[in-house]
Amino acid sequence: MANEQDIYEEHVLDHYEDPFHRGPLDDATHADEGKNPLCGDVIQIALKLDDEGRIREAWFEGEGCVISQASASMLIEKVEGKTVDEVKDFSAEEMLELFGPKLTPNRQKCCLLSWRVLQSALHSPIDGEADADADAAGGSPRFGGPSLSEES
Amino acid sequence: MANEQDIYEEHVLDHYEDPFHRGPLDDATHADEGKNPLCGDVIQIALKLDDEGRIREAWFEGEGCVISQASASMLIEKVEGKTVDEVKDFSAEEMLELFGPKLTPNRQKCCLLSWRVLQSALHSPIDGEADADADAAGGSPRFGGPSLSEES
Amino acid sequence: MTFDPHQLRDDFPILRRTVASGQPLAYLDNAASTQRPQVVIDAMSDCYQNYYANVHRGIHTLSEESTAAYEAARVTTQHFLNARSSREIVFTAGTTAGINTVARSWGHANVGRGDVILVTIAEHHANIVPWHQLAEAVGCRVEFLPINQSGTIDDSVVAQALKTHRPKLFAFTATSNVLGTNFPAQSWTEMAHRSGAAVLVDAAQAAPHEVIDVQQWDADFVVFSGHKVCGPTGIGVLYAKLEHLEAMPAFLGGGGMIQTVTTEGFTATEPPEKFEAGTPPIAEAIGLAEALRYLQRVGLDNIRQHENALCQRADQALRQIEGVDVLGPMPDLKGGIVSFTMDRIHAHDIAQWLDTRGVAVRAGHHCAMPLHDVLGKTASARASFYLYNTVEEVDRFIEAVQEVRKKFASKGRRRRRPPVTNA
Amino acid sequence: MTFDPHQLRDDFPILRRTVASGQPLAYLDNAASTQRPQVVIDAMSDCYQNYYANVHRGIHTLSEESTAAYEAARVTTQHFLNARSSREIVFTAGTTAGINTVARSWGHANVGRGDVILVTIAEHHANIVPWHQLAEAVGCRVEFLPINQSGTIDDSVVAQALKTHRPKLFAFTATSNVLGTNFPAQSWTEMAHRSGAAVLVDAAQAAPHEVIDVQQWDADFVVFSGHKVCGPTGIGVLYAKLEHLEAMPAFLGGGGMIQTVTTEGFTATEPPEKFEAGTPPIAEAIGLAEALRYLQRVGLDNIRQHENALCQRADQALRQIEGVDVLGPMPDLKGGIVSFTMDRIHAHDIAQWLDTRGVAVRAGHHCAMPLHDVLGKTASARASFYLYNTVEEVDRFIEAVQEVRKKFASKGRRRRRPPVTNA
Ligand SMILES: Cc1ncc(COP(=O)(O)O)c(C=O)c1O
Ligand SMILES: Cc1ncc(COP(=O)(O)O)c(C=O)c1O
Repeated sequence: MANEQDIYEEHVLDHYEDPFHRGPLDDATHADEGKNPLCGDVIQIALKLDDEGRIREAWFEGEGCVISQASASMLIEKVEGKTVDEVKDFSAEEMLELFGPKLTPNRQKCCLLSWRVLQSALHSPIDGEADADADAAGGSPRFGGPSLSEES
Repeated sequence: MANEQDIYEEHVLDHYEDPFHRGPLDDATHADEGKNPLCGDVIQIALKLDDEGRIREAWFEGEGCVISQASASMLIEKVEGKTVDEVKDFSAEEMLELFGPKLTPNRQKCCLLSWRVLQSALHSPIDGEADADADAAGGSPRFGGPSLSEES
Repeated sequence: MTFDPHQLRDDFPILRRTVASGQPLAYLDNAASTQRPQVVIDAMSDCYQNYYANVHRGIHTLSEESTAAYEAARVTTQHFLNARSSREIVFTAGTTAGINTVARSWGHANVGRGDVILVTIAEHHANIVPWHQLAEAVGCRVEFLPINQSGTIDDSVVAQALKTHRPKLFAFTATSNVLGTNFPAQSWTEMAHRSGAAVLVDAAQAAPHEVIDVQQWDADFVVFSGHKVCGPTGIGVLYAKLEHLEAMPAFLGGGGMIQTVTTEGFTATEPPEKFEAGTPPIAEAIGLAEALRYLQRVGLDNIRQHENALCQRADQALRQIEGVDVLGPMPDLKGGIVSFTMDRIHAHDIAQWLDTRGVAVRAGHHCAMPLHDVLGKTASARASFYLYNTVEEVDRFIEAVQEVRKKFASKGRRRRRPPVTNA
Repeated sequence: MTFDPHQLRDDFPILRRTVASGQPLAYLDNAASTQRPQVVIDAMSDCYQNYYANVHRGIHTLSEESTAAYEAARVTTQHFLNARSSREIVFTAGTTAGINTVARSWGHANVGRGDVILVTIAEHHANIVPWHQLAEAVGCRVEFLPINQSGTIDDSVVAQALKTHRPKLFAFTATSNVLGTNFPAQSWTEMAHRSGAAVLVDAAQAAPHEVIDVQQWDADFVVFSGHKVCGPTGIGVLYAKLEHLEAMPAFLGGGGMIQTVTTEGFTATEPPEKFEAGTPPIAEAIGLAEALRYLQRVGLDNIRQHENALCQRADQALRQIEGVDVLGPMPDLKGGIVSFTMDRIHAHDIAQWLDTRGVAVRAGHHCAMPLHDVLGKTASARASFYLYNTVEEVDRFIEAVQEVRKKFASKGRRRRRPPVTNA
């Protein structure tokens, strides 16, 4: 079991209080939004892709627990400038590593929310249909652990 | 718990092999039939009541386990000549006593089948509707213990 | 017997443990599920070790013994609820299964297009979704009673709604699992009956904490769960008036609930077996009966009083912490539940921090999304008390909430630049 | 590991006991329900004593631990069945609940007026009544495959029925709980799929006794019960292909199975939670997983072989007793079940007498009335074997059956006149 005291280490709280690129992106080419019903967390991600398939700019907005918001900030900071292929290769495990503190399975869902939204945003051009392969995957990629059911 | 070896004491097997008034009763005034879904036991009882409300003759037919058939024989032998009121007063506990060997709850159902059918036969004149109070009681009186559900 | 929570704690082995952080456990998540005393665990082990067999259906010794124990559990439950007959007690998989049984069986037979099911906005999803499903199936409507500012519902609002909607069924919780509000089961049932509505009382949060007398309530249906009354998971109770159980069509089909089966069709047997298709939760029923006896030995009035004292203490202290918003009514109108939010701090961060202090609370919408919607919250944190909680645990809880404020307060922190990578 | 039933018996505390008559227990009622090894009882006690909380929904230590254990149980079950994904594993209350879920959810969505559900005449009521109920609700028909003289069904009969009826669903048991007949799950599934039918396999009597590979069977739905695989009561498993679970409408409504709930309606969440409304059987899932691991340690192939040897011995000896009629096929075509009747002796008298000898068998229609109808029997006696049964127990069983013949044979007994009373 993780020692939860470490979850809120300074690095995390810094991102929570002073997030990277939190706000709207007016000329976004791709965007998507996702929810984590466990916490009621919401994350919107907006991307500007250039012609070479590189992320020129990435912004997020959202509401939720420290983990969901801080991890979104870390992720957005990380992927700016990367190519679409590089981002697609970025795995859930790498996302958890990027976040840092070890998380229990339930809190991993919070951390992976922005990662999940980013992956589906790549398949969601702003004026157009979602890509075929995103549809086939049920709209958003799946990852391990218990699925995203609600809590009580 | 009962010692089941005693259930099949000679007295019981005698009734099973040489039952009292087993067979049809041609000029019956009252009759009914019942089933015990637990064992698939069936008992039909036919009565001839006289004008004073006395059971002049009682006969039974049926199929089933030793307990259901032997107890029916004992009951029929017992009630011939009794008044309807006397029979109505004859309780489930007295029936179990009449049978003799102590029975576990499940086997009590077998033993009480003929008692149940007798009670409802009293309310079932052969040409006519069932009495109102029998209907109100759901057709057959209830007794204690688990209800008559099926087995598997 | 004098009531001493410290002494009662010894009955519950799990309360001796520590949590991940090494702190001793203060289990304040009782509204989600309670813990079990050793006697309940032992009763189930004893069944499996000494007399288990399938019930009802066999005539060998073990089957007779387990049938007797299973039926005795039904009688214990009957007495716990003061039902007229043990035949009014149906063992189900839980509260949720019980409400679904009523919705699918009684509902489909008695509710039609345009009819109304009246519920409160404070219901658990278990008492909302089955009615939405019924609405989808038969075209009825689900109407919601609003709560007032103080987290309760005035009788006049109930009366008006009964008059306006003439519902077929009024389904409400006896105690809200979020607000803690106690709704008056007996008087609401009387009002509903006068207007011609049947009544279902969700007693999931009431059965653990108060003496229930279904004859006094006079409700048509009452449901609760084993795991919330110190009993096992996998079992719940549906009480229904015998006349309903007799008139209602069977719900699940299978062994045990039939009179006859042919290639052409089937006939159902009598209640309660009619509603217990398949092998029932045998060991669970035996464990549940032991739990009910345990609660009765401790005394439900004692439990209620004790919880209320803890709730008062927690409530008062929480209201003094800056930025804390306590949901629901003042303690005298509620059971042992305190839900709250903190300004700009997410409920999950509260719960997570409290866990580091050994304090187990829930955070989320507690399966009551419509209620959180009208409260304007996405989530709340909830502490819920039971017989084994102590004043010391309440104080640890309050202290930890105070720490949360300090930990997550804005401090003008700055994100550090990431190390420049050469990728 | 060498297979030794005498040694395995030590794992099962209940096997040490005697019955009412004082005789040691020979438990031959395993088709109704099996007994539990101590490890299974311990796994559940351990959960309640050391880490129990409600699952999925909390972020405190206990809830994390019990959620992890509950989800690990799902993975264990997935591997037991060789399912593609743990998301294909739904925990239900039992086989009966599983089949009802398929009938109400998949059935109502996919079966309409005039459609056919094909079953065999050898089904348990759990795999008949839900289809009768579906027929009542949507106007489909239920067609029954007959058995032949030897208690089996020829593939050609299946092929013909598939061609004639073009069923929407072919629902059959992998092993008859009366005849013991093994039906070929894999080849019948293939035949059914070729004719466009979906397939449900009732594995209640197969899961305890053989390695199941749902991918090899390729069936759409497979169900079994915890209590028949050395696991607890109150739990069962519904396996379904993920595509079905995703397409099927939710069944029971409540907490855990929703994405959102408003006053207007609800949206369901993903499988498997979509089909697990309410607090699930948490301790039961953990106990079930322990039971599955136990069976795998012992080895399902060993179990099957052992049972078959016992069955052979019992079958042969029974056929030599005058007046005994053994139902179903010869032992090489069946699992460890021997059902029989005795000329002019009721099955319940057989079972009752055997109980005096410590031998526990079932008697009745075994929830298979349509089968008994075509066999022309009202009831039969059934001995069913499991891993802990021994050759000695089989011999005690046979000896007791021989006694039955003597005890109940006609002896020209005469009823004694009752004492003359003066009433
Ligand atoms: C073949 C078969 N199907 C279904 C069932 C029903 O199982 P349960 O009673 O556990 O729901 C049984 C056992 O009784 C069975 O033998
Ligand atoms: C008021 C209320 N109703 C219903 C339920 C559902 O109970 P279960 O999950 O045991 O079916 C709960 C508990 O979660 C509850 O608090």
